[in-house]
Amino acid sequence: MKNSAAMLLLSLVPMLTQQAAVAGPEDDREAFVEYFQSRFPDVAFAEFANGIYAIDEDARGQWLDIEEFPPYEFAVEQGETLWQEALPDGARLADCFGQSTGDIRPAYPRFDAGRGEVVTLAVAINDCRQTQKLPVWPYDSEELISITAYLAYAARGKPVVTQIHADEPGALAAYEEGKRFYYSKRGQLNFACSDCHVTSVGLHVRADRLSPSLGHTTHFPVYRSKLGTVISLHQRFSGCVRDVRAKPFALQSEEFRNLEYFLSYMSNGLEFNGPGARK
Amino acid sequence: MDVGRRLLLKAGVAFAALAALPRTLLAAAWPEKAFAATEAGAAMSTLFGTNQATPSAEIKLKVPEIAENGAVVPVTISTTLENVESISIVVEHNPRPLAASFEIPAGTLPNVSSRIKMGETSDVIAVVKTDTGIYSTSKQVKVTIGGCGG
Amino acid sequence: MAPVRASKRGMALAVLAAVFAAAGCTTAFEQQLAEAELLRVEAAAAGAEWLQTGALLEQARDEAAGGDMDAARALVDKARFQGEAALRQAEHEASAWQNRVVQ
Amino acid sequence: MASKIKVKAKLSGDLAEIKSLMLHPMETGSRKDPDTGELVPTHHITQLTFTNNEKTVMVANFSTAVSKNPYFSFSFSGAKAGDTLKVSWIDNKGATDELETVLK
Repeated sequence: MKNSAAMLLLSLVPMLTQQAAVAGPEDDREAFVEYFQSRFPDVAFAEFANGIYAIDEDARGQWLDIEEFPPYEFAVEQGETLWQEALPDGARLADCFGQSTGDIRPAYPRFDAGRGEVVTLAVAINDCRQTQKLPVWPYDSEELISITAYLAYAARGKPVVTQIHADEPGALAAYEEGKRFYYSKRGQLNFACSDCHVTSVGLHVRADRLSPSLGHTTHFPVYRSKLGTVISLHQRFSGCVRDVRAKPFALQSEEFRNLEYFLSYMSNGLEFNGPGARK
Repeated sequence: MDVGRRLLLKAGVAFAALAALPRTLLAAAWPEKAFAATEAGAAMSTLFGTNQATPSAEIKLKVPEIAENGAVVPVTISTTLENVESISIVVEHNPRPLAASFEIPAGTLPNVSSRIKMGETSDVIAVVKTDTGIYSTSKQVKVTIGGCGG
Repeated sequence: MAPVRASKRGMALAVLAAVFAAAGCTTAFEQQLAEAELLRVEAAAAGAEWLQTGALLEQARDEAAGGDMDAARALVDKARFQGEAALRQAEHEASAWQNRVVQ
Repeated sequence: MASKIKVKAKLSGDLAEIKSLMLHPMETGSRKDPDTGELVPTHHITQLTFTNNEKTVMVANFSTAVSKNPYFSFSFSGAKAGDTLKVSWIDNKGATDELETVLK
């Protein structure tokens, strides 16, 4: 009897360790969501997809006014044109992706076991360009960003479902790297992402209110009124890193892709609502 | 919540791009002098022949209390005054206070929305010209300088 | 991640060697400059480089080329301080970040 | 590139609610080019005109204080399905853009 119980326990061990590999991120996510919900008890979970406008009433009114006719619609239109465009050999960008248009955005970022790294939507689009023997687009190019705007628009209302598979240790490692990045202080101002967007969330930095990290990835790319253009999530990362006076990493660098992976996982269960409009 | 999703509903109107055709109608000349004025009073005098406007509770001016971004301040003006000929937006502390002026022909509702730039905290004045006179209402909009904007 | 770090450090040393070789390593200033540059590269390898360190070194080179050695040295000192501080920051953060994780 | 004007029109009864958005830099003339350090010359839409079946329903006069990529909305009565709404603008450099749409 004792023996078989021990055997049973032993046989459970691999299962338990395997579960632990995914339980980590899931525990992190639950704690993350709980934290923001307790900080803002009047804000419904789904509202966090709206970023700062979930918690700032006056700014929300102005945002809704912009959303009456948001300038990113030009980018969505341009993105759709590029997406549909037949290339010299008759192929289309869409041919690289198996899913229907609305399912493409939610499939990224994902961990590619074969490559051993996180693949984001922007990277996947450029990979496609390469298989079609076309020059890749720079990651800050209007073309690439407008395509992501179109795919974000097509995915509106779909849930964020970032996956970390238990049988891919690399996925968990990438997630952990993103998490470490998020919580590490950097730069001359000695700030971690979390210092502003967790600990001090909702407070003012000069005239800006700090947005909650829960939902940070759902609405990109965003039209920035200040710039008059649509920018990518990685351009925003770059801006934040620069704001704390650290040298930014390259767009789509491993550091930023891992950070995107971590932040996307934290936003699981929210709805995609990009492209967004921000001041 | 649904605000975002209804934005691009394709059901609205089909529109087609046309090649740039010569313009046909130009109701009135662009009021260059009024736009060049560097003071609110001067801009109004140039535009209306007087800088005296009667305060009116019948004009509704919707602006934010604190502009999220001085480069994009949403402004909506509507009025229950009758026989409106024009609606203008004057930003007192802008280097050129007259921001925009809308001519309202008969049949068009005195209800307009736009987005304007503001250099600093200032009164925004909605000026309505009717067949009986010049009326206005104003509200202060605070403009602060931001840094991040996440 | 450790192997990556190590190879980056190796690269940093190679860069330093190149800097010394290029500079001929003759003056004290050039050595200070090279050391500050190594610190910057090390901080970069740790993913912790500050925003302006590179620009400070660039300016220092310009001032030195223009003959203002006092200004050049002051800039190198600043860059050196930034490089050291960034490395201390990275070292501290190697474990400190875990205390900030939302529980 | 598609037209640089976008229009959404909503018809309820004989009332048409028009929303428009156009791509235009709306340069104030006081902004410096970050690369060259030189002032970017004034460049802005001066007049935006809407006609419905050739009848002018709105003339909007803009200064440089209208935001980049201008937005403008208004409503007019006397509209019906099948009407042709035309939007056009001219800027201080004499450039123009135009868009025609049929109300429905």
